[in-house]
Amino acid sequence: MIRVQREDFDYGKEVAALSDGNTGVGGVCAFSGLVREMAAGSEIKSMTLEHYPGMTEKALAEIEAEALRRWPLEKTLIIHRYGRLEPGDQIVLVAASSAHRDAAFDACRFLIDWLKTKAPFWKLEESDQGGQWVDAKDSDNTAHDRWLEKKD
Amino acid sequence: MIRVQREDFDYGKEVAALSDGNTGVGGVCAFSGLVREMAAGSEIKSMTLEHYPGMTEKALAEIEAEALRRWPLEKTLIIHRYGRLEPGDQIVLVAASSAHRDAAFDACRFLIDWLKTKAPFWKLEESDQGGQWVDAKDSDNTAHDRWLEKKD
Amino acid sequence: MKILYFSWVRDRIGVGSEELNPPESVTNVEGLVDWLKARGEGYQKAFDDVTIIRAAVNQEHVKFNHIVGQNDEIAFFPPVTGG
Amino acid sequence: MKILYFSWVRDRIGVGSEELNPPESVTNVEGLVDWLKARGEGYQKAFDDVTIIRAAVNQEHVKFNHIVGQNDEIAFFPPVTGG
Repeated sequence: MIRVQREDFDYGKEVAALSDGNTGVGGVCAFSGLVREMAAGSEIKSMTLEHYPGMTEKALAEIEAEALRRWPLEKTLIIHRYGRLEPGDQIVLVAASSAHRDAAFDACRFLIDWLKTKAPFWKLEESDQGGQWVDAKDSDNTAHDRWLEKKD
Repeated sequence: MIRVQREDFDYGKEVAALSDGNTGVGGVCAFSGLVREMAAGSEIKSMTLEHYPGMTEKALAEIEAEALRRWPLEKTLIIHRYGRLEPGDQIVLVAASSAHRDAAFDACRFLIDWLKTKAPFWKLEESDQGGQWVDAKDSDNTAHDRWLEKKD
Repeated sequence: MKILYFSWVRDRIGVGSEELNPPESVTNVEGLVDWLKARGEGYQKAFDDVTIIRAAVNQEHVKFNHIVGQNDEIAFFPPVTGG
Repeated sequence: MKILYFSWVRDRIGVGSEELNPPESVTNVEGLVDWLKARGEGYQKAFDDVTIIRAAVNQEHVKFNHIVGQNDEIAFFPPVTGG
């Protein structure tokens, strides 16, 4: 399931839904991203997430479909927030449930790695020094590339 | 934190505690293991987890300490239940919070991988065919070994 | 042609989206960027370094040689940073 | 010497723990296993295939050549399967 929303989410309830009533689930892996107070040495007052409505949903749905194609999963979940957030606020939740723990772990990491380089979000951090758009990280591209399938 | 207990646990509340009030946390990775209904082709009525009181706590504390030594983490958590469980019940929860997502993911997976081969638990599955002790899996040893540090 | 701008690309151009009718000589993303840069200083600043500009056509990531037509929705933005 | 048995090792021996005083010739885990096997059929069945028996001395995993003494707590069990 994919959700793009301004509102906060209930982490425990959302993750529980990945196994509830499904006794074929042996493991659930979840990752949540939060707004940090310090970034590049300065104290962040807020982080505003901008996104591209329509394309975001499309990109997340494609990433989810790819995870379901690659691993034997029961359920997957991506929730991504947009709008103005403060330090400590939840930004994103990705999760995967499976009969097997390796599949749950790999799929969960894949979801967040690809989301970071494919979903159209941009972050504006506000500190005492004013607003600053966050640059994409090279390490995110490296993380993305580790899931590229080798071509024959 | 380490907990070995008969009682169930509140997944959402436990994982929230890994970031609550700590705005240095950028990501939390959590893995929960549940009792599956089918195992080796037969339907499981219950799974009874036996453990070695004293040694279990010691083993889990050592694994947690090793994770904290290897990765820059904010907090870690291992909760492991024992006693009689039914399909769908939660068995174990491991989680790690960090400024960085790679550290959170790696530490979380390390915790569950080493727990499986080092913590003294044994599982008795009950089906229509009676009780059956679950054999350790070779794949668990492989998962354990991927975290061995290379010696010079 | 609907054109969208996000993040600092929008900040520099000053609008989030606009309807434009580039000439027929504009056939791909690269040509569209060149045509936009001629429209004013904001566009010039936004597209000054195209190595840090990404494009989407009809909500799919594309390369700059991707063909564009009158009915397409085209977006320009810096590398994405979700999660 | 306190000796503990878990899982099917306990099932076969019939008790979960016992206090025993092996002779001084028993100096390590391997020697203790040999001495236990002579105590009866349950022990013999439990330790029939030592490749699938693991041991802990004072709550630490050890190999079979690990030294044991009168004041040690020794446990025998199949490979663990937590998680």
